Amino acid sequence: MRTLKKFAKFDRFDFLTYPAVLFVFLLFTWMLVVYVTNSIPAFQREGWNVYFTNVWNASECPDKEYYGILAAIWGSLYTSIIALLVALPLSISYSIFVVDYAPKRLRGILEITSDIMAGLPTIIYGIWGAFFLVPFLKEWVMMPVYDYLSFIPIFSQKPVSGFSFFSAGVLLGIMITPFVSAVVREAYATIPHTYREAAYSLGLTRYEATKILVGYVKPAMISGTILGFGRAIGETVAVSLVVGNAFNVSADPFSPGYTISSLIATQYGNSFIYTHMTSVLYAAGLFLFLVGLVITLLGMYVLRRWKKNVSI
Amino acid sequence: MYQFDMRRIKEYSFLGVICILSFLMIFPLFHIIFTVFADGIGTLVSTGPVFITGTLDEGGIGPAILGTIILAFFASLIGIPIAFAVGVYAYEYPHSVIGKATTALLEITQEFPTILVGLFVTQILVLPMGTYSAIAGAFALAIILMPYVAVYTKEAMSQIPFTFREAAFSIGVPKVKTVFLIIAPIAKRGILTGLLISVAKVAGETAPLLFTAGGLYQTYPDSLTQPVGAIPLLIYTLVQSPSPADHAMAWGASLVLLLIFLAAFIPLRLSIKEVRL
Amino acid sequence: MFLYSSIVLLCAYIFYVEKIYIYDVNCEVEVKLMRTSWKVSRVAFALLIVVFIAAIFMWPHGAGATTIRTTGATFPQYQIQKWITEYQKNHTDVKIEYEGGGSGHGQETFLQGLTQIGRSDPPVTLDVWNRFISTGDQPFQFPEIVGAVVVSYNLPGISHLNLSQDTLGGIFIGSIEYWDNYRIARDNPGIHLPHQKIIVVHRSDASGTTDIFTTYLSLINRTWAKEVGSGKTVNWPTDKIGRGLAGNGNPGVVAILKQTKYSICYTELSYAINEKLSTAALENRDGNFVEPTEKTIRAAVSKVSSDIPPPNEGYRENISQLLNAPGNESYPIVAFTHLLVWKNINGKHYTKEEAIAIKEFLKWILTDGQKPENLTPGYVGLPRNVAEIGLKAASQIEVP
Amino acid sequence: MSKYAIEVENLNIYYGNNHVIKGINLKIPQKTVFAIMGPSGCGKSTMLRSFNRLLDLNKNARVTGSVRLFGRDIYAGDIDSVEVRREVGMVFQYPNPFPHLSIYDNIALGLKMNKLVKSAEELEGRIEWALKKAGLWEEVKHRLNDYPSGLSGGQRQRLVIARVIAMKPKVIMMDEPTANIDPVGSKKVEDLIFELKKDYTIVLVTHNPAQAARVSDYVAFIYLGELVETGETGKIFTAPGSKLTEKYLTGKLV
Repeated sequence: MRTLKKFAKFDRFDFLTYPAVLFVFLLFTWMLVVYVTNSIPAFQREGWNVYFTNVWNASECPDKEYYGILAAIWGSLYTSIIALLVALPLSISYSIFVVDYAPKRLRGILEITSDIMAGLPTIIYGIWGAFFLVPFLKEWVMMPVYDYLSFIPIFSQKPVSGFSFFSAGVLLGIMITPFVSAVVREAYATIPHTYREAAYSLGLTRYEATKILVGYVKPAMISGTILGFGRAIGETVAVSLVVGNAFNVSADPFSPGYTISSLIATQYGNSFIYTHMTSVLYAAGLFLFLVGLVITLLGMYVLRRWKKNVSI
Repeated sequence: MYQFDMRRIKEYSFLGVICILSFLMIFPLFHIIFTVFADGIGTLVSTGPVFITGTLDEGGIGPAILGTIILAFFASLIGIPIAFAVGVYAYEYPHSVIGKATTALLEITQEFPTILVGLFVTQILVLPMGTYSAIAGAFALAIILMPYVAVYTKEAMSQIPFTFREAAFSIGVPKVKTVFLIIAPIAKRGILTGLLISVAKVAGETAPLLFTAGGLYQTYPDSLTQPVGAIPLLIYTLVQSPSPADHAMAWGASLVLLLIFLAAFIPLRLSIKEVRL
Repeated sequence: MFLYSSIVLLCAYIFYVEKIYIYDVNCEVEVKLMRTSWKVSRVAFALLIVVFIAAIFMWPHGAGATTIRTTGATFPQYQIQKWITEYQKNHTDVKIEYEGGGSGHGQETFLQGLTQIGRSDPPVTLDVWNRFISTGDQPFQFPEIVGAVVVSYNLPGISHLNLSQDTLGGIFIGSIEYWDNYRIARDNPGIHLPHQKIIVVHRSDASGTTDIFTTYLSLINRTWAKEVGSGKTVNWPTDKIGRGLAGNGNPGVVAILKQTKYSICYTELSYAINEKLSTAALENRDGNFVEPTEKTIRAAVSKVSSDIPPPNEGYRENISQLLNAPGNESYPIVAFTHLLVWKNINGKHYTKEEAIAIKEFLKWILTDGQKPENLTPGYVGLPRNVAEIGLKAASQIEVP
Repeated sequence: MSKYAIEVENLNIYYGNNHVIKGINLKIPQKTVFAIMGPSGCGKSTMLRSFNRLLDLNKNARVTGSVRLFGRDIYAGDIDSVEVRREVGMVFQYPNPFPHLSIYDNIALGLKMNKLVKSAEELEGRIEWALKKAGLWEEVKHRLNDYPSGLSGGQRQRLVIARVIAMKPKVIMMDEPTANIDPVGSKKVEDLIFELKKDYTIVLVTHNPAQAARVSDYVAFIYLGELVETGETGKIFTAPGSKLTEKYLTGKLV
């Protein structure tokens, strides 16, 4: 009787939806399991050196094989940080402009444009990046910077091909701006009008008032930044077309490099003929997996805490 | 009267910077559209309708277009029902532990690097099957599609006023019918629009197809268990080729992809207040 | 499955209901959908679905044609694509899908059964060969065409450059730093060389071209053999002194070379021809500087009594047998590039149609395909006795 | 120098096509409490916002007529809205100290941005003075660096008042300052208004006639965007000149 009662509580609604929810959770767990189990051989063989060295000795003789994906990790972080440096000022300005200054019509156009940018197939960014952005940046940014600022150590090498951390970072920046600005814009638009009035009633100029209001949404901006970073670090095809794909740990933004996702995209295809490479690539994937997980959770946490706090 | 000159200068330069940066933010999109049109239209015009229907040898990307349609269709078939159920669940139980965990999971998977999904599907489907296949590609896309659809479903249903639920419950309609047959139909406009936007977004993905779909450009696909091509995948391959002819082809394919995307996306976007991508 | 279909039906129902009325005893709530604006998007949506389904069922299908897939090395890309085009002209029932990805990718997809014909520049190693065998089927490996690795450079205004063996080694090891180094000048009397640093462009992926080139460097330069060695990827000494650059695939290398003044790279001859790169004349075994041309490549092939193992023992082939060939006119970096197919024991890998189509295609490329009219610039046809090896393999493929 | 703090002449305000304030004339004497009362939604708050050009923030709003602040038309072309706002302080219906700034910074903000103080000592002195003046000093002097989220509604409102008086404005406008706080807090704020009128001109918007009667010297009654009546508080409350006013004061006008 008791079991029957329990079953009755579990009504038809749950009967329909639980399996789907369960499936999604299982899928996610399965994914994690696949990455962990497949990367174990790499850890057993090389330990943490997989993540902390920069070597890529692919050899058909298994004893000589040795891999360290430091270059890819470095490249992922470096390009994502450049991307944020590009995306943040753009997103913040855009949010302020759309919320405070744009006429209604223009506002609609700007919002739609931003949404199209968010949904645009990444490969289109990729082809544009490879054929337009890279040569453009080389000609108009890298060469002038080298010509005039080469006394700064990180710019001391002559930019050679244009395919570089910098190009990838700028392209990524353009790609993540709509995501970052969606978060910032939403937060900025929800500032109660009374704070706006308060700021202006104190005799502040638009610059000063905006500065105060931007301070008010700072946590939301941090959250947007974190989420944007997550997007940037996971992007694959567009980056692999412009980053240069070279194992290079260098602070020189104009030198070519690798990213984790690009490493997987370009090396997974020929990894099976080597004995140990596949596992290393899964270890790289696991790194990306965990970083993505942590970053998203962090971003969500910051945003939620802020939403709770400001609703005083 | 103008005693705060420095403040004024700061204010106006601030306004100028805001305007310029906002313009800079959207400028790339217009430049991209312009470049794709300028570089792609020549290929399209000189090849003519064969570009849409022909195989790669005939100078067309027909199999890729069909492949993208097949992938999107089957990804929807796999993903949407599951995602719909998950979205409804998250809507119904926003405060229970599993409900909260579901919402969090949806947000996490929305941000998840797509290449990892591709690699996962390769491991669980492609290697055991021993062949690239349309079904593997569609499954990879479905995994990416699901969180978007679920979130849209949830959001659209949350917009429906609570009174409808109360009204339904008060006349003794059971929960399952209330949610599926009353609330969901009321919210269907939002749900469907969100769903189509998600499909449009996912159909343009490349990374999850890299090691799953395989690519098929000389013939039209005729089986779900055989490799299939896709426009983004084809562009990715062609861009990496050295030959200018391939590049022209890539631009043409990009134009087709862009047109399909814009044609699907803009009307949908206009009929909905905000999107979450 | 039941759950799944019930959810599908629910979705369909939700799509079809137009009006819902809920009557409450106390307060009458009537829900009407906003039908006017909805109708438009509803029609659009239905239309979209119809287009979807129609596209899937009515699009010209590959029915009747057999599809064969070939994957791997980009070294013979231009040649393979030419063969495919020519072959399909007369064989409309067969479609051949070309996929690049490099020799490593070719070997891997072949092993996984993801492609029917694998392509690899260097012969498969014993280790990989054993993994092929462990699938329970017999792999065949045989040469398909002869190509040459050339050294290309980007020196504005200089259209001819001689490089001796010693100089070539010095440049790639990094001991020669500037273009006007005396060793280069000694090879090129009368040419004004710029005082610019040499930038070495190489491959970033696992590449058969790299394997061939580094094997050659190991043959001619002891320091190279000792400190760097050969393989599909090596640790380039120039990278460590900041004068190295990497490109993805032959195309990537060529693209970087074209964009970078004062750089030097190695690539396949057909890329140099198609992209109009300047190529260096290399010193051959007899001490002559030879340009890579059809004639000099043919000379190299004819001077070597190539020792190709039977196709079922492909791992025994020596990658360096065509390298540094003797003879006045012989170009020094010449190599076979190979195809991989299965014997198809018990129909393990190919269906009947596929097996027949593969046999026919291989026979064609090893006979008619080797005729000058079907070759693209930069490649040289196989000597008759070498082509025989492939023909033998093709004839042994089992049709289930 | 005019003897009136604010003179309003034929003021009209539109929101898009909506005529909100219709041809109002008002004279607000210096150093008094001038109450503007009327039922909710009659345009009181909108009118108040036109006195310090805060309506500029609303892109739909349009103002005609003139508002003279100590004889100077604030809508004249050469007038800087920033300076107007610095001279006219404003307290809002919702107690809105900035939640992300500390109590100290909330008061320091206007002073620093407008460069009203020359040194750190002066700033500190001014903040202490303002807080004392607002009767808040004793309650917050040990936690000046705390965020205002720890304060009660009445304390927050007095913090806002302190933020205003720290800048030593010529006029303080209050838009239903007690609408969102509890009775005890309201009482304190009303006492404070009484205190402040010694030094400042105070314009008080309220929908509560009793409050107007308690604290104001002059009162104006506005109904549906039109000025019904204005005059000394005592006079209006004892002998209203219009039926409408009488109805309102007796609570019969909704």
